[in-house]
Amino acid sequence: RERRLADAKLKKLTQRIIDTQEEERGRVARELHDSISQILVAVRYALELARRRLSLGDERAGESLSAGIDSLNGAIGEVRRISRDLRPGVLDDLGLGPALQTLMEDFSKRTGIETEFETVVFRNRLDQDAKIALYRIAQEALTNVEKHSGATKVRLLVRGHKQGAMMRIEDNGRGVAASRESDAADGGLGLRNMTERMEQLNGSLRVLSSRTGTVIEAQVPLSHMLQPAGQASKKKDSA
Amino acid sequence: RERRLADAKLKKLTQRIIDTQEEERGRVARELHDSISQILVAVRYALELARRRLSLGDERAGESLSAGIDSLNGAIGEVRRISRDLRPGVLDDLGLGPALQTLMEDFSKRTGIETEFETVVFRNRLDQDAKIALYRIAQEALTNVEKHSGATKVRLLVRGHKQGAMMRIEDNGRGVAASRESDAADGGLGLRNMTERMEQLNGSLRVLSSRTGTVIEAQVPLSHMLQPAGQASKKKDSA
Amino acid sequence: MTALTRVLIVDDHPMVAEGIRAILETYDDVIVVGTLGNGQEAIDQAEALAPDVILLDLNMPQVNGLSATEILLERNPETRILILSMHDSPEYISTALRHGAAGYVLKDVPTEEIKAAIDRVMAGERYLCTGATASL
Ligand SMILES: Nc1ncnc2c1ncn2[C@@H]1O[C@H](COP(=O)(O)OP(=O)(O)OP(=O)(O)O)[C@@H](O)[C@H]1O
Ligand SMILES: Nc1ncnc2c1ncn2[C@@H]1O[C@H](COP(=O)(O)OP(=O)(O)OP(=O)(O)O)[C@@H](O)[C@H]1O
Ligand SMILES: [K+]
Ligand SMILES: [Mg+2]
Ligand SMILES: [Mg+2]
Ligand SMILES: [Mg+2]
Repeated sequence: RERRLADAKLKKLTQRIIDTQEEERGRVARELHDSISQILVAVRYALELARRRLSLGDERAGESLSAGIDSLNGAIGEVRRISRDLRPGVLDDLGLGPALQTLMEDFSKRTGIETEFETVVFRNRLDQDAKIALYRIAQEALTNVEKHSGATKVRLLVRGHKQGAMMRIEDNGRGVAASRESDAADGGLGLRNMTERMEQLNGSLRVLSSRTGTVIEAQVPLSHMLQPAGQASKKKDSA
Repeated sequence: RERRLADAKLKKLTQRIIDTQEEERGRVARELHDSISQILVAVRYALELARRRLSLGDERAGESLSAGIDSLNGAIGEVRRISRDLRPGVLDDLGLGPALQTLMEDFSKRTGIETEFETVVFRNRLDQDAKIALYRIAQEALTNVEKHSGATKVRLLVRGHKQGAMMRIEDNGRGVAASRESDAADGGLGLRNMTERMEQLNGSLRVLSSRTGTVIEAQVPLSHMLQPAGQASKKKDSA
Repeated sequence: MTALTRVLIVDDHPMVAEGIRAILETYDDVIVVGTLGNGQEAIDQAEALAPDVILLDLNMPQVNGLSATEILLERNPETRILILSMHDSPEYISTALRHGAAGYVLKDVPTEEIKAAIDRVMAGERYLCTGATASL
């Protein structure tokens, strides 16, 4: 019976992960359809009006043209936001450090919670899977800080070491236990997803929490680090 | 031990979902950033050129305006396509039948493979999870037909019955075994995902295949059917 | 008569490159010496085209804008590189400046601002787009 219960629970959690993914697809699809497409269609009407006025010699052609350009700018801004929410270009183009920096700055601006970001530059670079996993963990950890912790300060640290790399997010809030008590709903997917993401990399995730704050620490093993360019070519030469 | 296996299986499914989700996020983010945004700024440049020409009394203002409108139409089409690929609005707005109908029509247009769609209207409606699962299964089955079957015809049938609902996709291609033989790569995720999605609903998925074609049959149990409005309110009244 | 500024446009999206070209050609003091599709083409042809300013996209196949900036400046330190990008995050801007770019302008600003940016870097100043300076 116990086993059945455990199975059922796991199945339920899996269903929730599928649900979240489908929910995201649905949301993005709707944003594109209901927001972007509608604005663009409105721009087209404005431009067609401009064209008609132009051909009729109506001097208000410039007005509708300008109105079209203004709405178009709105659409460009929205597309930028949707794209960045899905996966920030900074992460792919400039790497984890700059992406986390941007994330922390945006978080601070949005929530008013003070942020501190520290990174110790390390030779071995993270591979794509590890970069994305750490970024998602930081996102979820920050969301939790905002939703549950009541913290006034959050600190993020990333650094490399001999066995791999480590990312730590610390807040000065009330801790998981206290927040769980006052929270009626049973725990969500956030912490579980973080753990699974790290297990998938053969790394680990630890949650340390007390009444004075919460620490989330993710460890990435060496197998997910790329050798620095110099070292790699040296190896090649000697081979 | 058996339970461990089941756990491992669910875990693997979870990981696969995370992987596909990240892959999809990255792809859509890039499509928006590298394609849509770029077309939209190009439209903007065309419109600003039109405005400049208009104010300079250059008669080619209309030309650039028209060029802008043309590119804008391209962008609108692209946004629609991305949105629909994520989640067709028809599925949410009109239900599974119309969504499958559209899917089949688009498939036929794109691939030239003849399609036949048949649905027996049934009183009990599928719940959201079941609708989405069946739609995803149909998508993947059609992708497989296109990629592997060499079929000239594909038929899709959905209907309700006493125990729930059933969807069947039949093609007249060379069958799974023949295609697997000639395929160097070991099987992908498609069939496994379909199976697991149905298991997740406590339903089932069967694959029947011979040299003259492949049949994929998904069964959804009654627990994922909503009672028709009339019946539900009757129940309420009597309660 | 004012001096002509020779501008080279490098962007992998032809519609964007041609769009800017058409705009810039309406100004009397600008001559567009070419439009190219990636950083490698820019490196190969910069010397022959002899631009004063290179409008350079960041995300491009083969050689991207950041690497191209370094190589182009190595070969000709006199060239002004003005990054033209969709990315508005301050991290891109500081990275571009570190690579030696003279300025950074967003693709979706009014085109007058793109022209103003060209004038400013030609005057030997730095140009950061209005949105970006606030967040730096
Ligand atoms: N930084 C934190 N400070 C205090 N409590 C926290 C913190 N992070 C998590 N918790 C507690 O742990 C619980 C589980 O967190 P988790 O992220 O798994 O779920 P959730 O945030 O409630 O829901 P979801 O992440 O699915 O939206 C939270 O409900 C909260 O009570
Ligand atoms: N309709 C079909 N006709 C013939 N062979 C099929 C058909 N559907 C699947 N197969 C065979 O079964 C194999 C497994 O299919 P599956 O969808 O699981 O993986 P895939 O399509 O190869 O990869 P993926 O779906 O992950 O992109 C295929 O490689 C193909 O050989
Ligand atoms: K770009
Ligand atoms: Mg959470
Ligand atoms: Mg497949
Ligand atoms: Mg580009």
